[in-house]
Amino acid sequence: MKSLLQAALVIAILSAIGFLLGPYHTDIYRKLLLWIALALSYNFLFGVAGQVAFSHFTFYGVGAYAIVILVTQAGLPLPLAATAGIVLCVLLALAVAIPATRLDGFYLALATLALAQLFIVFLNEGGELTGGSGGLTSYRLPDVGGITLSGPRYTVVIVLLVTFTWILLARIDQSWFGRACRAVRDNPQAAAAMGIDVARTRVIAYALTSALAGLAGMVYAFVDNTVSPPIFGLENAFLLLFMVIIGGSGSQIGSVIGATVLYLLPFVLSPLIGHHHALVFGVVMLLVILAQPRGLTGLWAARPWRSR
Amino acid sequence: MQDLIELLISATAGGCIYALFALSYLVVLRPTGVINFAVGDWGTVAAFGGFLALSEAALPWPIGMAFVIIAAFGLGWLTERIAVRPLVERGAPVLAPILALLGMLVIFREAVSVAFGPDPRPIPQPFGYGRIEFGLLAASYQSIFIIGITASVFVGAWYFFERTLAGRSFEAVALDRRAAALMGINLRRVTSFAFGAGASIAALAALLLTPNTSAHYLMGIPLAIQGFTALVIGGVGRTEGALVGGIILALAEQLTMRYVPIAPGLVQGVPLLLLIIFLLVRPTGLLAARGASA
Amino acid sequence: MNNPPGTGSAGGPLLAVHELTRRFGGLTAVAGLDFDLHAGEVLGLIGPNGAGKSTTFNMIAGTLAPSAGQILLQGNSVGGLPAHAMAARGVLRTFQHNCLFAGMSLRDNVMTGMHVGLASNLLGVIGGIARVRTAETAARARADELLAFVGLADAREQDVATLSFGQGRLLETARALAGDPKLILFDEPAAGLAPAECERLTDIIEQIAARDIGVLLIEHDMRFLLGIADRVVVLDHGERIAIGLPEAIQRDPAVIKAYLGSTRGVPAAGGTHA
Amino acid sequence: MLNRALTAATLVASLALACAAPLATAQSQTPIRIGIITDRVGPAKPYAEPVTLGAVFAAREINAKGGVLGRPIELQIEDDQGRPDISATMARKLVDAGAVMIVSLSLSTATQQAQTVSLETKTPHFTPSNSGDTLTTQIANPWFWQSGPLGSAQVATLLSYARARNLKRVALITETSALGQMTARSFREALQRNQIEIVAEEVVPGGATTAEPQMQKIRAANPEALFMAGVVTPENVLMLRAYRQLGLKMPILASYNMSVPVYSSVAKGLLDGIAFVDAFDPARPEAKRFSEAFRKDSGTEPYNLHGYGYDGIYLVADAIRRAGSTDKDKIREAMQATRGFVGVMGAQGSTYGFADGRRTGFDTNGMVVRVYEQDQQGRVVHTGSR
Repeated sequence: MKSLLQAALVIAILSAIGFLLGPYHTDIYRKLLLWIALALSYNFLFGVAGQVAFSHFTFYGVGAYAIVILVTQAGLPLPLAATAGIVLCVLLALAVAIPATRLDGFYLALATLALAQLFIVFLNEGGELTGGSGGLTSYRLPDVGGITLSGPRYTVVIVLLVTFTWILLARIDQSWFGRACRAVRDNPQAAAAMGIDVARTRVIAYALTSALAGLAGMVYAFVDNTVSPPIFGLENAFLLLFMVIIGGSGSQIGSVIGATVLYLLPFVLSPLIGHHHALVFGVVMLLVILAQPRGLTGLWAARPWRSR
Repeated sequence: MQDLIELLISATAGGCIYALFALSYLVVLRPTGVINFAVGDWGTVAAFGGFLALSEAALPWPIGMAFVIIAAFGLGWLTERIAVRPLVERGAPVLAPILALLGMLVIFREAVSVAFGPDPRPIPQPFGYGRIEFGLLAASYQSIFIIGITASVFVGAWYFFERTLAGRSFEAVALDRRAAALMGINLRRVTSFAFGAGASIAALAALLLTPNTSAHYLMGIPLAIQGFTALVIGGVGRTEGALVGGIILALAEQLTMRYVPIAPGLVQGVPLLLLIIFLLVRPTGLLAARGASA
Repeated sequence: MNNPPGTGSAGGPLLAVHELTRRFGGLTAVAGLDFDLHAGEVLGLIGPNGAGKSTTFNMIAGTLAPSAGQILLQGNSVGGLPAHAMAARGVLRTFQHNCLFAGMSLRDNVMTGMHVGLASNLLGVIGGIARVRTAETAARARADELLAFVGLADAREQDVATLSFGQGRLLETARALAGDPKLILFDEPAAGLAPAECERLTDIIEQIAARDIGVLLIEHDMRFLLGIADRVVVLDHGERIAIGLPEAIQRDPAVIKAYLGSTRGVPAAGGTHA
Repeated sequence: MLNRALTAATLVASLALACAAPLATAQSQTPIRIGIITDRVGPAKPYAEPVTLGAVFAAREINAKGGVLGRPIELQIEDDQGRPDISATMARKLVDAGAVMIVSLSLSTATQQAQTVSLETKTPHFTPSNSGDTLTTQIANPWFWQSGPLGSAQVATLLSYARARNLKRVALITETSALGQMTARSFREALQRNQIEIVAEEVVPGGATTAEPQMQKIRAANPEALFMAGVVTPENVLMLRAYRQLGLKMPILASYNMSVPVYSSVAKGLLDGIAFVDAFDPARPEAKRFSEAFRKDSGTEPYNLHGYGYDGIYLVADAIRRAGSTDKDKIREAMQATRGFVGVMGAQGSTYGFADGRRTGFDTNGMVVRVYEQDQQGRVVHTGSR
């Protein structure tokens, strides 16, 4: 009951912000929240389950394109389209993960690297279906239950997405499954000796987080009512990895901090130092890891003035 | 038929570039367990070094090349001192230096972009656009130059790893750092040397490639990805795996480009698809490490 | 607890190994091995280096598949099952070099050992249903109990990185117990322990056996092994050369010859259990 | 766990609010704010940088001559990092900051996404440099105009130049950037319309190390000419190198990307005889005057990309002047009413204009063809697409 109340409070605060901000800051806020949602699920995959994959933005794209295509081209009702999009993400994730996660090491990384590039090729060559390199645009979110979700109301949708992602992953992280994921990350052999099916755990973690990325992608599709290939490429996948690392991999609050810092950094620095902000980004990244491999949350935990 | 031979030679040359980047990964990976994605951007920095030495200062090729490769050794050494050693000596998990090196990657790339601007810069051709045609054999001098240099680098690397005491000590460090330290192997020196050598190999690869393309601040990531792919295809267990992996990757790319009759935009997806299938069928890479089956 | 060989406390043996064989290429590491183990019994497995101890251990733990022969757990064939399936059937193990889950507290390490008992539908976890929460609470209490059993209760909130090697071994034992084992496999548990820690471990292993759990030990430290084992199986070159009570084994000429390769006797079982 | 969520939420909120520091804009002689979206770190940087320099120079010149409507122009330049989502964010920032017009100088896909903002907020939005044909067709946005040389106009100019050759069988090559793909699409459509058979169509992927397989196929298909639609320099250099290496001889007809001067250094020895479209005629009086003024101002030699940015700002200033106010609706009408605007770009005598409700303003007949002589861009050899 108490946790339900807290969740409601979080949703209320985050939504209220959406109603207070002007258009520019609303836009930053919405896209930041989407990055946070992605960072949370990627954190679970990379930080908790220890899998290096570059396909998170691919699933973000699959979700985004799927819902636009299913709603505008196939004419499906929104709930059906959303369900189909999630199913598509899960199926694709299983097709990649079942073979690739049998193995240790960087095979998943390589397979997803190839998948991410293949997806961009597919988007560029998809003809009418994907709109080619220009993507899809000029569509609108259908009304949901007679309500037009636009402006601050759509910000509430994004807030719900983020809180849903947070709660879901926090619950899983603190359950037997979260412990199994961490065990598999730290020592697959010992995990197996505890009765944990290592391959199965990896596959479930990958499919679950990929589906969450797809869900976030569906929400993204109606933020600017435009989807185009550059959003879903490898550059953003690397940025997401950096966000999770900077914040402190394995920590949900770390992912929020990492996403916030790295997303806002260019906005703050660009007016001050122009294009050098990318160089500063690299230096910040290096310094944080050198100071504390567990990122900013690790730095906080190890703060020297901490009272013992 | 002449077309095929010509293509095989040019693809082999392209594969040699991938192979050198794979070797750069491998030289670092062997003793430290660190996968260094900054290899591509070592190449970027070296390419702009090549621009300064060969285009601006107009040094003769062998001298300019030697100069850049030696400077790159210093760059690799510096990379290790800044991004790896502090972490290793604190006993940080092996992922930490990998991530720190990703930070270095961004710093290298952006430093080049700040220093040289966004436009590509030329690297002169060592042999102009010359070309051999002899019966069925057709190839550019540059391709033959690339293949020759790469072959000698790999012979050297193979000899080093398999036949010399110093090379064996790399292997020993890879197997067990503590045991290696007990055997009197200087871990620091091995690690420094590995990074220096890795950067020199990446620099060489960049100097062989950029006369064909040009030096560009965004060139690093694709090379890092292709080198990594070659490494995994060949398998990390054996030195020659990097070479085999690189050449197979380039052959797959270029033969599909040339001969697979599907839409031109989609052709580039074929090697990626082959790669995914390959991983499923042969997950340990083409050449398994010796003794890995036991 | 000292059941005579061959007679289980409740009918047949807990673990029975028949004609167990493992080949690596042309090399036969284990050849036609036979032995059985009863609930509540401590069985030691010894032999010189390369005798096939670890191979046998790994086949029973499920990390290696047998080339031939059978492994029966309570009469059911389990040979060739993967490690996690063996654990699910109540065969848990410790590691020679501690394999703790870094970055987790002691309690979480032990709770990870309860995976099989706790694993349920993920949707229940996401929904936060009462049954899942009750199970978690119960598991936490049980983990604290087990930590108290091995004497680590005070450190339960700490990160495992703070533990000494010997404490790590104890934590591994608690973690294996968390999986409700029928059979625990100890891989050289005394290696690297100080004498006092050895004693503590001996004590714990005896208490475990007293709970009717079967214990299989492979060990180099003869004093430790002979002091604790009810029976001993001796391997050499992949074959069983002796089986019996520790006292008998020490005097067996074949064992003396193979194990020591010299005329000196097997060191007498010493320590607390001589 | 939700406590932490609460902490996180508060953190996000306070950071978001901290960034919301209002932009103080009150000034004595309120300038007219024109927003510019450029790419300072992303893939469009090599092109966006000179275009932006040209735009900045134009604003300085206009202000030196007394500004527009008696008020100075103020350019607010924002960096979208070549990322479409951030381009839309920046468009919102500019609208919030009171920009009367948004000028996009970044990637085509970024401009596309920024259009969703200009359409929604009814803000005039203009790109003087993007040349993708789809920008005005994919989204029906009456607030958006484009005056870059369209891919379709480029290929029309090349075909008009090559008419005497009576081409029947040609090859087409491009690379995988979004603009390279769009340009190739325009080329393909025009060739098909003119009943010219494309006997080989090739793509060089980004980051490739060779273009020899593609050029071998072209050699095997033996076309009468090769159309190059690529816009990324390293890939284009690979194509030229493979062309030379494999001993190909058919004439090359290249997109306007080949007019960027960087080729003279990175493709040295590979350029002689290549015909390329340009929107810049150095002999045009306006262009001459611009080059001199720019050189005097900055000490560097401008080229065509600077000209796009320069013309863009003058065109916008002209529309605001004719609108007589900074009312967005009036500016929209004035933009659409632009006719016969004379800039520095285009063939001699060509002008910009959005006649007949079109929102693409480059004179389809205003491009020229130039041919490389050794490594130098030669004279104009052909004008127009008729």
